[in-house]
Amino acid sequence: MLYRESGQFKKTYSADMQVFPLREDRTGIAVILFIAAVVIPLTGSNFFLSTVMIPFLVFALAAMGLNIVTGYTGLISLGTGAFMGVGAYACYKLTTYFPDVPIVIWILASGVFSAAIGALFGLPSLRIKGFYLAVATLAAQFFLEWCFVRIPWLFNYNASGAIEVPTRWIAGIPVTGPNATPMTRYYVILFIVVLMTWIASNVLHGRIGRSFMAVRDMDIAAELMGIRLLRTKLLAFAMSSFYCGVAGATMMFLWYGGGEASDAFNINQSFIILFMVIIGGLGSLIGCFFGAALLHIIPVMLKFGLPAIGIPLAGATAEHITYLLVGGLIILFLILEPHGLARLWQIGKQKLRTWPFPY
Amino acid sequence: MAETSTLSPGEIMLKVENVSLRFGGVKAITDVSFDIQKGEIRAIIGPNGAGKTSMLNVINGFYHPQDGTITYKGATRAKMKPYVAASQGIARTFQNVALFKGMSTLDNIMVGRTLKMKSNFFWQVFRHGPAMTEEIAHRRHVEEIIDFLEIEHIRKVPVGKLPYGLQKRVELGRALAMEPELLLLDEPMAGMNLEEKEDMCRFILDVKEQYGTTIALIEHDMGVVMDLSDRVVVLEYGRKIADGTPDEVKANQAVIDAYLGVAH
Amino acid sequence: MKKTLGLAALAAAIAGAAPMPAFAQDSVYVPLLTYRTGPFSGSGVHIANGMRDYLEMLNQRDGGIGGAKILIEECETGYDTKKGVECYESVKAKNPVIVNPYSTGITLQIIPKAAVDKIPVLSMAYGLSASADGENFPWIFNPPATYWDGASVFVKHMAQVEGGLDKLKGKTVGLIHLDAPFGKEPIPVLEALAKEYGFNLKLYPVPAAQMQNQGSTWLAIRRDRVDWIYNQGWGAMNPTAVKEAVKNGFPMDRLVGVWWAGGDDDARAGEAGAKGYKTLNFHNTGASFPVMQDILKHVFDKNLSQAKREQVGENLYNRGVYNSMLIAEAIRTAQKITGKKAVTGEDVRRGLEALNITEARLKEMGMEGFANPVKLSCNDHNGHNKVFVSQWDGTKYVKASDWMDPIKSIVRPLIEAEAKDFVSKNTGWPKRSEACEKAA
Amino acid sequence: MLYNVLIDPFVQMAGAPDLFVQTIWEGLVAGVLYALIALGFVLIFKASGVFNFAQGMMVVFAALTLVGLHEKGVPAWAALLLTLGVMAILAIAVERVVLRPLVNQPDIILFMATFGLTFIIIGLGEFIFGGEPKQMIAEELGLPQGTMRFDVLGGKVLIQKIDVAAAVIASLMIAALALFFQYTRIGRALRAVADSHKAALSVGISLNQIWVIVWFAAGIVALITGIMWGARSDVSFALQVIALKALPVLILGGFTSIPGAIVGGLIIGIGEKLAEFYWGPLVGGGIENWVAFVIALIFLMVRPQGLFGDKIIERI
Repeated sequence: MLYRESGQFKKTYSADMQVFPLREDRTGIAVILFIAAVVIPLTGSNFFLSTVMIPFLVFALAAMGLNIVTGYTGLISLGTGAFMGVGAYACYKLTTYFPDVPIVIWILASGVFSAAIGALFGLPSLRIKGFYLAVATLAAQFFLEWCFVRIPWLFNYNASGAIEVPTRWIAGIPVTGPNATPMTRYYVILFIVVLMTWIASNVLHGRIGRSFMAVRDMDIAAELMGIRLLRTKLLAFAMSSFYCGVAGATMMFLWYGGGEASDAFNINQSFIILFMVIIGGLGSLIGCFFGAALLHIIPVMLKFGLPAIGIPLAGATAEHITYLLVGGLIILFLILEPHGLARLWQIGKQKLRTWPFPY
Repeated sequence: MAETSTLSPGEIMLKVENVSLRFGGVKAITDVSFDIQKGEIRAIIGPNGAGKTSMLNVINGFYHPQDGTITYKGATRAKMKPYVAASQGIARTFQNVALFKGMSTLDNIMVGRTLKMKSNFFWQVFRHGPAMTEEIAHRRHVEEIIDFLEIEHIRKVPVGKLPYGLQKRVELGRALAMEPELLLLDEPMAGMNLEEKEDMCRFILDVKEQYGTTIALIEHDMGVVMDLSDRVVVLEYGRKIADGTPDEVKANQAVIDAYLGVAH
Repeated sequence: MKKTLGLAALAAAIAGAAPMPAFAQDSVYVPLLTYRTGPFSGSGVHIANGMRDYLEMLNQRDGGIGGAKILIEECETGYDTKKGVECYESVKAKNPVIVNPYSTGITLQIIPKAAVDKIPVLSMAYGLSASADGENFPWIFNPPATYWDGASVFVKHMAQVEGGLDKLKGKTVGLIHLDAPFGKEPIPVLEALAKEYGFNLKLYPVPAAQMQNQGSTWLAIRRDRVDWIYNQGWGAMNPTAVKEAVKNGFPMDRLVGVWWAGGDDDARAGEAGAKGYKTLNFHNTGASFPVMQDILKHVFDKNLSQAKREQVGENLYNRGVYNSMLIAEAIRTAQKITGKKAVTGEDVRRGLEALNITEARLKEMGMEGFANPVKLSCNDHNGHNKVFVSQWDGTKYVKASDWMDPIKSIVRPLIEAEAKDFVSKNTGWPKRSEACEKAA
Repeated sequence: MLYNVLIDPFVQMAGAPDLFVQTIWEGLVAGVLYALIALGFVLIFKASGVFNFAQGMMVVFAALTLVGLHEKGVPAWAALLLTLGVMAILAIAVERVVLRPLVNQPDIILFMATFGLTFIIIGLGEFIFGGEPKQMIAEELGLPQGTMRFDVLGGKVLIQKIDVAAAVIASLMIAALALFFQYTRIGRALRAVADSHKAALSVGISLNQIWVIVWFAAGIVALITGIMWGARSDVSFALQVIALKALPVLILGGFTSIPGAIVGGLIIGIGEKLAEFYWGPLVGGGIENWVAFVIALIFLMVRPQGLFGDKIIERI
């Protein structure tokens, strides 16, 4: 009797058009936000914040980016890693040139650059689809990866060849760099993720989101409805890359604290994020969080969780098992529930709606 | 619905002149000419493979004919993008339902309003201000169509889950949401039972009456065609073999041959 | 809902897991970041075995270091920075006395954190060359030699073979390197040396994804009529390079690898043709040293190793042993300075700065002839120690040159300049506040 | 600048014809191997409409199994047969566990399922045989070793015997496949399936059987490819990124054309070697990694249907 829609009547269209029309859903979101903003920072150890929560939020953001183009618009992209890289390098250059501007602004602004690059590589999407487009995005992945290594200007000619994240303060508190506490970094990224999730939800529930999905479901019909395919697909690519770029910038500045492109933004990164989207649920925002949580937590669990509760597991074996598990899960989900965890979630809610009297 | 056309009933709205369309060596349409008048229901009939759907595709810019011209509301064009046709007031439904299967009935019809929506990305981001006002205004309009087509109960159901007859109806709704001046219907009654067909006929006539929309339709059910349409054009093997009122066409020997088959 | 609860439970398990292990009073926790998976595991497995086995041997033979038991824990990084940082975060909470990142990428990430977390980082002959400057990097140690030292020894070796540094004029020297920060390390010093001695330097980058597909690279080497090749490669890149060199008929004794390009498997890939392949080295190969015998006795005989017996004495296995010897000696020195058994990270940092492994000490450890003395100081975290050239004789590496000093006059100024550059780019880089040891 | 891009490379080609020939040969050999991976893709795509992303990993897995078994003391030829057995089991498992439950799902779902398969294969291979790279047992399998040297064109051209063997074996295998498709009952069934699943069903061909057979055939192709690749470098999952090169090959050749896969493979192989060798130095080298994809991308913009594909007509 916890979760009921009966008795909740909508008197206006605007009430009916809310993102969460049910009161229980709104309460749920509030509870989750409360847990994220208060309970987790209070109870989680630094290790938990920096190794579980921060990466989880980064991945959720990246998965959201990929989901916009793949889940909502139906265009497979295998260049996520590279687009994240563009964001990271853009943020690095921006904060080098203008060190006094708060870093959060640059993290968000770096998305503009990846959006531009993403739209550029999205151009072929007008002529090609499906597998062919997937291969075209691989071209972006490999080409950009090469640029990251080959253009020393991007990493400020550092001898290390890597992004070296400088310390940046906001209101006297170090936000990036070695002195930033996991708690600060967690709050910054939580703010960014909540903000961008809200924006994504707004855009996807409106005209633009409907055009994306129309293109995904039946692009020809969409065009005959007056939706311009090129414009819509490019917008999807740009918006997707914007999210990926911001995710990349947060990854470098708030999680890694610097690093090499060849390592952080390689093809495997692209695959992992694609898997998060598949397992979480194509075309679902909440699925991005589920997918990121599951795929990030499995390896961490196997590697650190099992030994911690007394089950010895060699690191290498944990790696192999991770591969097996992730692969198995992908197939399992595709067979049992192609719409991923998000659909399971919905089914669960549906069940709850009728509980305890399902008939 | 707002009446934007400057044409008055009976004037020629669309004129197809000497259109030919080939795919490689295959001739889909050969030298076809006909016209559609404002306010009429114009049927295009013919046996399978006669080039009817190709004709609709040519009219709304999806296929580009190699020869011939199309004149729509006085403007002649050779090539055009489908979305331009849409913005000029040409809407259509499809032979094999081409709905957006992952979206709800409501959202499907809302997509039909895309061209009428103007609020920019900035407001979309916040889903407030002009974006929300606009969203509500269009929602009101869409609800009118939903009432009109009597599909209130499936408003929020993903269309992929609907039975075929209802899908056809939603598709009509989506086309109506564009407030078209010229509505192209590709076999709107295919695969329907009698009752559903009657409903659909009623809707088509209502659309014409209520909104004054010009309609071109492809249909195999001769009874329906003869009842509904004002004029009929008959295609066979991509060529026009007859054109006229239902009675004229019915009496045409070429048409009888085409339908009943003669030894060639 | 059930799923969320399950996830929450898992999350709680991890959240609580981190600061778990119950520490014995007299023990030191030494995490080893290793990689036995991924494309670089071919090199990583042997090092991991060597590192682990030496520490295990100390535990078995001596009961640890100076009475303190060594808690050894491996953390799998897959040579992947992300997993490496996860490892660092997870071990950080357990008060490690020292961290071995075993990847240049991971080292770069940890460098800024080390000073904050008060954990010394030992990046033995890898990582950031500039971190040899103790003045700016008090927490980072990269003995016994930097990549820049290595490259300069390579130049000296060329000169020896050619008959003098003046003979290098006009020669073409190629650097085939992994197209990543690690691979690009020697470029500045080789450029400086090329200017100094008048040889032409040609660069042949090999992208990580192309490690096993070097056909066109070696064609280019043939085209450019390269006289000498220096190979700054790692993982699967090395065996492929050796194979390609054999295939293209490049004279093997003019192909010199950095010390990391000296895996036994790397040379074996070239089969008979690989004979003569050279690699730089700072420790000897073979299992005849007393220390190796001790490992065989105390570790292998008790079945405590993951390695195969015949791998003891191979170059990269011995590299691991050498690395762990440095760890152990640093801890021992720290114990001596502080008088404590269970030293902390801060103590070990002091121990590293006071590290002085003499001939006599080497003999004591059963490493006479295995390694050369190493002495670090407050200012010099590397030592720029002597290096020699090993040569593949068809079945194993043998010492093929004397111990040679790096060209310090060129390397050290470069290091100091680079360190300054690093500090200036990382605004707010902390000034050294750690006091220097009096000579121990 | 323009000179460097447009003229100088050709001057170099003419100036050192031996190197030019050598480059072409290197490209040819790489191309044959790309083509072999692509061939595995095509077989599976033709018969089951599945875009098998895991083909590249199957190559490594087959080679790893072969070497791993040999390391465990199995004689080379027995190991070869056992590996064939493993590939057969893999084919059956894939059909049972992946294809059968996913039949009639959209292509894209099956495509993604093969991503999962990729991970499973990597995990399984490393779990059983360990992650470190291994050497191919080329000698034990009786493959020729060593280098042939031709002094021609004022220089020398070096040709590895193993590469010649690879080219010969690849040609033989393609010929065998062609004969198999043309003249055997199963081959005809396969072609029928390729044309239309429903038609094949209606004449009583078991789709499940066909799938097992094509996946097994792709497994054999993978094994042979793996042996050849392994002999050139060594056997490890680090090969996976190179295996992705088969994708641009497919774009050029089309997903269903065996001659397309071969021609596409050769174009990509030779194209990327020439680009790296003659144009790479202009931008600092290392372009081999993406040049194939860019070639494919440009090609797609001009001819979206591939070299041998028919013009795509969209219908509605």
